[in-house]
Amino acid sequence: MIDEILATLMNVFRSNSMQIPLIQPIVDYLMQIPLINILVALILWRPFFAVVIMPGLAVLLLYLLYIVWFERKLTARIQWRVGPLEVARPIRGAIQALADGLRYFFQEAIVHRDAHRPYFVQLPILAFIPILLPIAFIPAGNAVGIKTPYAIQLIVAFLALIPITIIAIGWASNNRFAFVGSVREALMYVAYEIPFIIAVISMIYLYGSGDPYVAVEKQSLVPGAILNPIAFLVFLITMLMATSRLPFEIPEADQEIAFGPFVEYSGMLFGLVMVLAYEKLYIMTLLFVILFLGGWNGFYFEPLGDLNAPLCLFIKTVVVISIIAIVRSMYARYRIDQTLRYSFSWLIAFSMVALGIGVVLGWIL
Amino acid sequence: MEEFTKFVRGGILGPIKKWGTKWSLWPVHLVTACCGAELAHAFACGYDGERIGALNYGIARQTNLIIVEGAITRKMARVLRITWEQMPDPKFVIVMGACGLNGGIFWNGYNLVKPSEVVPVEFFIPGCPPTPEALLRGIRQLQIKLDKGVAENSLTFSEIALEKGKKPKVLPVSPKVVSNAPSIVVAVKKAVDWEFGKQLCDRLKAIGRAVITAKNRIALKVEVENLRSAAMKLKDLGFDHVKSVNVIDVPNEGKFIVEFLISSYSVKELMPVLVNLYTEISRKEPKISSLSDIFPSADYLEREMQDFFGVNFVGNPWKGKFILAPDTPEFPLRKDFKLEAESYVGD
Amino acid sequence: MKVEKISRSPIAELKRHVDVIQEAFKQALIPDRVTVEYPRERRIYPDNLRGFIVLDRSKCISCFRCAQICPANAIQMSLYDNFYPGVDYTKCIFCHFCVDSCPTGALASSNLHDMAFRSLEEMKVKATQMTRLPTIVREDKQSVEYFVTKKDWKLQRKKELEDISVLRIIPRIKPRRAFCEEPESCLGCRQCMEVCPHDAIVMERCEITLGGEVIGKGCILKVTEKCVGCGLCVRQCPMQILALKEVE
Amino acid sequence: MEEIKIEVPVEPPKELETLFLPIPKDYVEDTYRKDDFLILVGPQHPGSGHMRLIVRVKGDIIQEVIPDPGYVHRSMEKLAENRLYIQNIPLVERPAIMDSANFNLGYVRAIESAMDIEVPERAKFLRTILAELCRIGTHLYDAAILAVFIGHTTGFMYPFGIRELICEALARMTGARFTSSFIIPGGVRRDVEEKTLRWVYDATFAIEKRLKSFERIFIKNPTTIARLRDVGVLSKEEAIRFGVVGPFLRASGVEYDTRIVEPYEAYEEVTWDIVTADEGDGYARFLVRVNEVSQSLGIIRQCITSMPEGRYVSEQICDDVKGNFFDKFGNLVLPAGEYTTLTEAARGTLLFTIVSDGESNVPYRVRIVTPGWLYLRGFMESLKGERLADLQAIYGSFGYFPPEADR
Repeated sequence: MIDEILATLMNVFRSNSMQIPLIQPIVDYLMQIPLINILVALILWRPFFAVVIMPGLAVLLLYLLYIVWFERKLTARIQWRVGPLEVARPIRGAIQALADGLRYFFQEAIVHRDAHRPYFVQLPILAFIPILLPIAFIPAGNAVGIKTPYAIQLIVAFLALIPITIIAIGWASNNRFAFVGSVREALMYVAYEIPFIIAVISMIYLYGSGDPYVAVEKQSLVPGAILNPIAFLVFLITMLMATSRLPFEIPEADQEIAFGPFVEYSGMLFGLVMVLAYEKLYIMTLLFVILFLGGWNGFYFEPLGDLNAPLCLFIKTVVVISIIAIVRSMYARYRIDQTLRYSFSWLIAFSMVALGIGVVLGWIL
Repeated sequence: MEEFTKFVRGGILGPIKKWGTKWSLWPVHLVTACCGAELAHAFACGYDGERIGALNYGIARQTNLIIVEGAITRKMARVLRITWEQMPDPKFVIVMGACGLNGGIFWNGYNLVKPSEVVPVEFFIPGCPPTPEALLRGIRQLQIKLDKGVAENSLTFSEIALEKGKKPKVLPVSPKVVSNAPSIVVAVKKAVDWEFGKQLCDRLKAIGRAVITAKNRIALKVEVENLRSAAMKLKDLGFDHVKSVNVIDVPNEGKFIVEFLISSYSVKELMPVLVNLYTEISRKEPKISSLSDIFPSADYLEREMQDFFGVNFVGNPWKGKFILAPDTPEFPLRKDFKLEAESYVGD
Repeated sequence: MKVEKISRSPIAELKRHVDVIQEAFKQALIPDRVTVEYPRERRIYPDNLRGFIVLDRSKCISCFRCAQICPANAIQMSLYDNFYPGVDYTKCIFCHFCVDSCPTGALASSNLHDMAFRSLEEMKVKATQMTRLPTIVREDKQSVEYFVTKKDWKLQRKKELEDISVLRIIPRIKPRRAFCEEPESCLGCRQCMEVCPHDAIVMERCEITLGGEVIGKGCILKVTEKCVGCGLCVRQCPMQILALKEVE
Repeated sequence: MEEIKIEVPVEPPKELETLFLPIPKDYVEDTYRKDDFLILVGPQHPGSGHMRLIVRVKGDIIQEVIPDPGYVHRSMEKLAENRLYIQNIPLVERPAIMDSANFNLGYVRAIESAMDIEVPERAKFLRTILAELCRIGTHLYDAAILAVFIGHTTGFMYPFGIRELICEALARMTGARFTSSFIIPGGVRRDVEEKTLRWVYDATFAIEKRLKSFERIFIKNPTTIARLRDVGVLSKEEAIRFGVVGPFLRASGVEYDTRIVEPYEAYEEVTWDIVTADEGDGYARFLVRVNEVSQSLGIIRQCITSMPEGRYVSEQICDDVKGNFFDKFGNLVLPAGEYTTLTEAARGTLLFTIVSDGESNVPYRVRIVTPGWLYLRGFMESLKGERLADLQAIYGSFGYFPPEADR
């Protein structure tokens, strides 16, 4: 009975498995061992690989460790200083984020008296659901979780869920600053979501489909950023706003409202909410790379086989995020009313222009 | 649950936890006094505390280290305690600066509290202010403590043996000479070469008794009843703001001297002139009319004098303590409030 | 001088954006780094930096000047074979009024300034601990100095370690001794005699004369060879008739 | 249809009672009845110094701000009455340690004016250099705090990097990075070597070069301009009425600088400009100080190039400070009377009043009115009607430093 189920599963996994010539001998060896083989097959099963390994969760964790360190290091470099170093001098302090993470993990997590206790604890964990859902739809070459021609629309829809959890976090905290932060988050949400969605729609018009495969294929010659530079710009700016990075770090604004919705969080729970914005940034950048920078188009090495596409996508994403990280040391924070004014006037106007370009180009192509 | 907590705190994960805490000592943003300037230097590009894993961060909940930067006043002591209690375990406190250790130069002030009596302190850093190196040394010592489990001073003295002697019969007197019955004269006439002042002085004689006390300084005495009208007349002359409100306590004559130092920004000739509009009130019932509606700039200065001397400025909207804490002694600047005296001989 | 007006035109705005981005990328590529990596290297401060105070016991004349000038009352004299100052670092503000007040140069400043203590009691440094420089925890492998030219400011790193030195400046004050300016005003209260830590003042009985005529018997104070010129008696005298005089 | 009145019970939050609000209970209740919101900013808040601001907002607009100062009130005036005149020198510079020379100068000048001490020329020039170094240091400090308040961390780091040079210059000249206690009645504590002066001269150019980077990345940053311009405007009339001082007064268009109005030390012998602006907004306040930094650099250079030879302390006091400090300064007695000096500290007019009874060697009364305390009222007024997010921007543009205000 169990054997049969295992065999069926094995068949399912093997029929849709990542082909990586480089590690093929190792895989072949592991396949001979019972029980391990089903695990290996599962890992190499394309949907699973896309969601859990690459570009999904595993590299997401790696990316988190990297980006926190890199951002601090880059900021420090621009600011005439060194940044994290002594924790591991030979590798320039690259495991600083790990130390901070461990410290948060082992610190007491306080739930204060005035908080709505269940929500206060649940929401940081619930917030991961809208983060994880889009990953299932983001393809990387052959590796894809759920293949659908409406993937881009779905990703955008799931991304829109994240601010709701942040607002809920602020509500559950029951603190003055958390309240102000939640209100700001809600205002910002409307402000960036409209130009963002219009910019994405313009690209969908341009490619004629919401299917990432079509989008990437159409960019094989010219990347989307050149086809529709205005949509590119609008997407970039709304991405900064959506992930509350400077100069739009308004809902969290630590000097004004003390991290806004996250003011009362401590210990592990704060660790969870702190990485929320980074994760959102990761997903949005994946979408950004697919829409504007040619997705997984790029190098192809024979020995890597199917791994080429996810690797290429991941590298592009990390490079883009690393470049975006410089903004942190460049700008001060805008005020909420200024941001709203910019986004409801200039950004929406630009996104309309982008939509026009998208429609026209889509019709020509 | 308790077993789990125990397991997390010690157990096999202990060394990992220790390592994480050691390299991630984040001081909370609680600036308590002026040593904050050197703290900023230690975390700015000159020294960069982030190198050794200490990142200055905003809110108590997300940090694990308090660096008490100097003086803790009675008002601030409460805040320090609240901040410390808001912080999740494990948490540490480093005190920098002489004021935070034992009061430093303010050791006998009426408004200071020792932080070591408010929260448990790991390390003390002397200096006023300590150099950034000293602060980083404190953080390093804390890291070493987390590593080894025992706190160590950063320096060891090489002691030499000396025998104790016997105290002499008479100890040297204090160098301070304080008059027992001081006579306070605010307006001491001085002959200066200041033509405009003499003219101005003549004009001011219509308001009260005007005396030139130095170049650009005129003392103008009025009676208590005439204070407001005098201020009005000064305002008409072009004087538009108050630079200082001062009260001098003269207990042996049973009076307070209340001074308003009035000057002008809008009239160019009057800019350097400082008119000391003063009056005397009884020490038993210290009451004087406020000038805060004529000169809004006098408002906070009057509130402060209300705190310090208990002089009631009738007409000032503020009642109650403004600058002092609820538990500060009453009217500390009156002469009958005495401070602890110095001692020059130790044991 | 009026400050310049900032243009509000979008083009100027754009130019400022470009400036910011340029500067940030320039720093990211070639950073003007100025960080002193403290535990690993020590910054060389000038010799006159006011740090830990060192006492040369052989020079100390127990004059109490350091204790009495201290604005924070951090110095207290303790009695051993003589009165010696001890610095309470829980109060010391490193103003070094004491060092400047010391007439013999017994107190001197070192440029040791990075200290951390675990308890307040250990910070009350006694005279017995002040004689030599303490040994400190040192993790430095090199030293750094600020090097400034008209063009720029750089950090100069040197292999040799910074030595923690004591800057000893001997004041140009000749040895002094107390003497009585107006013996006839002496009250005979013996305050000077009792306060003297060196037992240098003695009272001698003598005849009081007025106009060459002996009118009675009294005593007169005499400063002996033991006097080191600390001036305690001068400050103690209620009649202010004592003074310090330089001796050849 | 009939209108039905709904009485919604409004209860102010309970935690406000335990936080020792200095405002009356009615005020809190009134706020909640009118659908306003009370926000307590500070003292443990990343965007506040050592003080608490009780902010009443309606929506995002600030209705009123009530300051709750005194978190750093260290009883300086009382202590000064209990110390020797000379022992007060380290004490009076503690309100603003980054501005120590100016604070020392004010107090020492009050003693000098009382005792008619003539200060030698060289000492005057040295004092001017120290005062201007401290002024640059303070302006940079305030710029850094302003930058971090509006979220620009690079703008925080650069001034503090430049400040290291100022600290090094002060350490070389006086022996301490911050609290120099170097200015004493009659002159300075020690002569400064030619080598050190050359170093300071070179450092002024190095500072200027680094300031260019700072200008590009922060001063002229579009986000900085957006945050500060037209924010917290104080008109000329308001600034005069509320008695604002120093660069903040000059930013509102009043040409008042104690260094010009009542010159002291070497300010008459060097050429420099008084910096003013008309706008009176946060950005003008910031720019005035930025321009003052370059004026100060010019003053330092002129002082060093035209530094006269001679004594560093007046012959009325002593020949050499070293070793004589207690004997010559320990027993100063001022003649009876009241002596007031005005000094232009970095943040504005600093007033010292010493009252002496003519017999004691401790002052009878020392009144210290610091610039921070004087412009607090104007600061509070300028917040009205602005947005909550502007609180920090205005705070930073005033460079409010609570230890200085509270003394």
